[in-house]
Amino acid sequence: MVQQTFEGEVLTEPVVVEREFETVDMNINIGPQHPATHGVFRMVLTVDGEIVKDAIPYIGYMHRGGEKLSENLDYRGALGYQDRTDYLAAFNSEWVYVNAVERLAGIEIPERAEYVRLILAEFNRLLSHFMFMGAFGTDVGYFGTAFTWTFKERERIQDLFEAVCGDRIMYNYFRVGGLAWEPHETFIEDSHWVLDQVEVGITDVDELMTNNEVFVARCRDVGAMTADEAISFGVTGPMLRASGVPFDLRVDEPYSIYDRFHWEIPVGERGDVYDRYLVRLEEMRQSVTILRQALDQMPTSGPIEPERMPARLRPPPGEIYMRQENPRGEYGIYMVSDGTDKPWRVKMRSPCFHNLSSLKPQVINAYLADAVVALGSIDIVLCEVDR
Amino acid sequence: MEDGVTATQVVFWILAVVMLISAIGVVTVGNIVYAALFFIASLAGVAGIYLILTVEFIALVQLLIYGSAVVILILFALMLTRARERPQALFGRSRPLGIAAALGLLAALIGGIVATTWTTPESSSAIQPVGLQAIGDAIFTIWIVPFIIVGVLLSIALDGAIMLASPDEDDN
Amino acid sequence: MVLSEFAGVSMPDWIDALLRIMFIVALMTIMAFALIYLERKILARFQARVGPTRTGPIGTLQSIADALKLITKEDVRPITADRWAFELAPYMAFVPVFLVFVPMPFTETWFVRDLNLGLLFVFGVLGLNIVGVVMAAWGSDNKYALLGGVRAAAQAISYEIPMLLIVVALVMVAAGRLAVDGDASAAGSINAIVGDQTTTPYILLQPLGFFIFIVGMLAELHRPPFDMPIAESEVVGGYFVEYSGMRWGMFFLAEYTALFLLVVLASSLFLGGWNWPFGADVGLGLQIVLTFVKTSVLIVLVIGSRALFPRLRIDQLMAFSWKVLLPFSIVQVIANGIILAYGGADWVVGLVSFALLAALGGLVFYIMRRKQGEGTRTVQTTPATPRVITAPEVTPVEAGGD
Amino acid sequence: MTSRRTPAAPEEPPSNEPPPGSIADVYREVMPLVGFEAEMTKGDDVALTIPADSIHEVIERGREDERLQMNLLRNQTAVDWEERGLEIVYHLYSIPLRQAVTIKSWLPSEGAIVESITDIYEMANWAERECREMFGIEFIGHPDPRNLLLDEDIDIHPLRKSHPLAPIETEQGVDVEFFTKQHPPPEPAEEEEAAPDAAAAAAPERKRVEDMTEEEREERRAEQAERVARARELAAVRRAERLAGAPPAGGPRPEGAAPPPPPAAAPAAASAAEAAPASAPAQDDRPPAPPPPELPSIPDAEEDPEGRAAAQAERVRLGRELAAARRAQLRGD
Repeated sequence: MVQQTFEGEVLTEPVVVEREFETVDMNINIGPQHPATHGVFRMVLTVDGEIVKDAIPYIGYMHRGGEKLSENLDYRGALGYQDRTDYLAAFNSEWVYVNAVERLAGIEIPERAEYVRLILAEFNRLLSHFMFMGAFGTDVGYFGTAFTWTFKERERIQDLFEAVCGDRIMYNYFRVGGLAWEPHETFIEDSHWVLDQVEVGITDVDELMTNNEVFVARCRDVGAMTADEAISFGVTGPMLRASGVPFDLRVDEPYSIYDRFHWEIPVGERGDVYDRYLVRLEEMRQSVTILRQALDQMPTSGPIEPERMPARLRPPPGEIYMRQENPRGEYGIYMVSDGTDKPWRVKMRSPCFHNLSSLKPQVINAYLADAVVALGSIDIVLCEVDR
Repeated sequence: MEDGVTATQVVFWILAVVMLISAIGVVTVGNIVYAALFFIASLAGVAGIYLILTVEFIALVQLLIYGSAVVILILFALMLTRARERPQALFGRSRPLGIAAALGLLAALIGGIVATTWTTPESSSAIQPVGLQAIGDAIFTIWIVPFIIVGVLLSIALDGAIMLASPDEDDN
Repeated sequence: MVLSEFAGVSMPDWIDALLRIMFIVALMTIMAFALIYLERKILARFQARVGPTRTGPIGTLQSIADALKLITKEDVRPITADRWAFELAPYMAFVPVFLVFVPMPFTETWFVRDLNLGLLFVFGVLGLNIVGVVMAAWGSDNKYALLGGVRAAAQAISYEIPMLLIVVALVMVAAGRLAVDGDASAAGSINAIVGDQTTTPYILLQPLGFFIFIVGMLAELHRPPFDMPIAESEVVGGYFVEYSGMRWGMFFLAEYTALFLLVVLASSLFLGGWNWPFGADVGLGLQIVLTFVKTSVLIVLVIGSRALFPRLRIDQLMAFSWKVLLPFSIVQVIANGIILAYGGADWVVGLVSFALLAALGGLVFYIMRRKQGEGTRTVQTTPATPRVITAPEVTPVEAGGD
Repeated sequence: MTSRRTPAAPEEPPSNEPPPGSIADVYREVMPLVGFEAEMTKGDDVALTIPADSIHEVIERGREDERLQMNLLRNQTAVDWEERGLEIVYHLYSIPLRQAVTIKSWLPSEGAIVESITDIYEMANWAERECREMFGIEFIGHPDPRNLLLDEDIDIHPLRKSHPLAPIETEQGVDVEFFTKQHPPPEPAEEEEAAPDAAAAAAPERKRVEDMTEEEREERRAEQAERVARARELAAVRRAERLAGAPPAGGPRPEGAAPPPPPAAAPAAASAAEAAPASAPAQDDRPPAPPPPELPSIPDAEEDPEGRAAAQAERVRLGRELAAARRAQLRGD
């Protein structure tokens, strides 16, 4: 049976082995539009009965040429693209870009702006991990319970963001050198209230999923990846920590003011889907502790941007690879400046891109249901994969 | 018994026609899945005949065993393998051999029917419905030996099936 | 011409049967509509949301709105679909479920026919709706449907056997109690079984039976945690992915009718149906209330399982049935046989069954805990100065789990 | 938006040599034969520039040597410095020793060939595929060199500086200039041969939409509708070709999506809403152009706007010529 894919690429006829009980391989399209792909991503699985024999991932549907466009906008103009790459953790992406430009131009950031940035970034990590819990619950089979429970918490955090910067997803609030404007007066009290609700939310999700026998049966020993395999694929973030490597940029290469707080890094040991879930769950609790400490230490008054900022930013020629710990892994901006007012080259190192490349070995010889669960556990955001 | 046409006879003839058509259908229809569906229809017809003979237990067991389990296995096998694409060799080389065997079987059947003396019960209402208890006692007292033999046969068949299936499973 | 009573008016047999069938059809459609609405409301409650409120006073007309939508939707049939298999599948899936209502006792006198082989009739006919499912899966010539159909067939076969064995065990117990001068053939009819449960519901005698029956029921209905055949995230709707409009409505109706039906059966067999506390003595009123209460409790349980359980993978599902449920149900039948053969009392049977249930629960709990292993360990943060070339060894990892 | 003048290429201020004990010395110690040029980048990382042919060896030793243990290849990309050539960049990090390094090397901008490091790091598989399709660097020994993010049959390299960023207003992916060449409009349109500067001259007196008379506005709307119809026709043609079985990559498929020439970038802010239907000067495919000509530098806008416009137009023409030459060369005619 010759099957023609829409690019005109002809898939070879599945080989029919003349043994009487041999079932015939089937090419299944976990296509661009599929509930399991969390976005526009296509995976052609060659399935023998229920076992996946071969998986060919196709990406590039969301490629918008972010890097090329950033090269033709001045340093402040390209900030908008950072929100749109990883739209589940827009503050973190913005923070990396803004830090890179400040480091290039040698601009010092006032203390208060640093604290507000860190607090908003950690809240964004919570937001992103809640999104993972909801989406992953639906992949595993919770008809909608995990989704609605986690979105109840996400609403609270997004209301806080809306109060601070007027937007729920594409914030565009950080500026080179500081913040766009002052956070509202009751920022700290609101944050504390939101944190209390979030802690309740985390325990709810924990009780719903962690010790549920069926959940354990579906997630344990699925898509397991050893530490070396993960490192070789360039996997970073919760997936790498789930494989037992305690590599967290906030600790290994501390940036901004992370060295003023104490928290722990959760590390799994088998690197399978269940460990990834546990690592992310524990990471949410650790983010809450960081936020508590940051909110207490935050100076309540002070400037939020340096006194003298050049009108047209012309950083001296040079290059920088600024990397920070996004909820999905190490998000890096490799920025080269040539002395003019436009960056010469901006390369966005997206964690999902490399985490996704490690999907194939996890899926081969697994069940079709495991392939979907493994894909869900990578927590991909397709806009960030294709940039 | 009034000699007119009783309800059971009417139902019997309907069922007989249905069974005949589906039996022929099983053999002649090209598409193998249609053959399986016709097979179900014929088995349901057999169950209907049992019902007319007011032997519900056999009828329901027939439905239970054949209707759901055996047919599903056949459909199961058909769906996984590519059997349904290749047209069956209805008119292959072995056609004369097939016809000869069929005719032989037909002759044997007709011979058997003619030879037996059909005793028609005095009246259809005379057949007392056989209670569950009676069937149970019969199985475990009079027919205990064949019951055990069938049990052993089935378990052997089950082991055979597992043996056949397992070699494929050893790779993953 | 056998006359029989229906609301006091004697009439020929078959008209009476026809009338009762009409009553059942009306009851079934109303229950289906109610169930659709109830499912959405109860599910919403589990998921911290409100459920339909727009249509009708508190969303009560929602199912009617759904039905209207289904009727007005176009019945699409893919060109490559196999015409007959595709068209006949909904009827083949719907008719058996509808037939099974015949022996179902709603109260002492409310049933279509109290067949003395009621139980066997139920399971004999119920097995046929899988044929409809497989026809739908194969007919719609769609890879997802094919996969869903194969999964449905595998699941149906592997969960019917433990269910049947458990019902056999139950009938053994019932026969012991119902036997009048040696002839226990009355135990076949469901109404007789319910009639016997005035004082002790059979759940006390056969707790393992109740558990396996509920699990088998969930599997039979393709409801979570056994809804692999219609898993949205993998096979996107399973065997009825190509159906739309009223054909899909037929499948939907069959599913909810089967839910209502199996729930009534479960409550009759194990919870005493219309009889348990004092149904037989008090009379019709209490019997209706009892049946209603028991079915709604079980319905909430089934709908709750949809919200609180993820779905099992197809091989785990099969393994659970063949390696766990089947052996336990066989052991249950043998245990009943031995106890009843040697004149054991009913409470002994109950005790043994309860022990078996405890063993089953313990086994599953132990396997899962061993498989889960301990959680993640947390590593103390030591913000190292990043650029030190001779970096310290990675901090020693203390055992510390959450 | 055309590419700007080549960067002022003074050497970085000599001051940023890495401190004595830095990783550069460890690398020199481990691999004495390779010529390392070390420099400190802004994010106080060390960047080592090495000759192109020793990339595979340096990275492999970097991973095995216990003093380096560079086990995480965190990023691999390239930077197009136009005439100074392509610079391929590897960011490496050692998780046990918590040390980072950037390894860079220079490649010729045309026909850059590098040895693939997929056998050392699995991550390089996708990274190199993206680098290949974006910059045109060939990686020898790459297991699966298909395009990753872009279409299979596209052969332009978007992230090269020579590939000008088409103005956003033109239709997405519909290449009207090519279409008019393939399907010349039935009656020969007799608009005069508008040379780029003539178009620039015509620009000022183009009236704003508000003060156009009714029939002028009507005529402009008709013309736009006609243009959109043509564009839609092209899309249909292209879809038909694709459905009729994708012609082999090198075959006579429609020219790469060379963006239609941007309207002469008149310094005066032409109203963006107005898509001026500048009729493109008919350009025949001259034989492949000589190696890329020296691009004139674009004076700053403040000093002399006219010079800047002319220089930019010149750069665009040269850039397009280079792209056309490259396509012709690739098609081998």
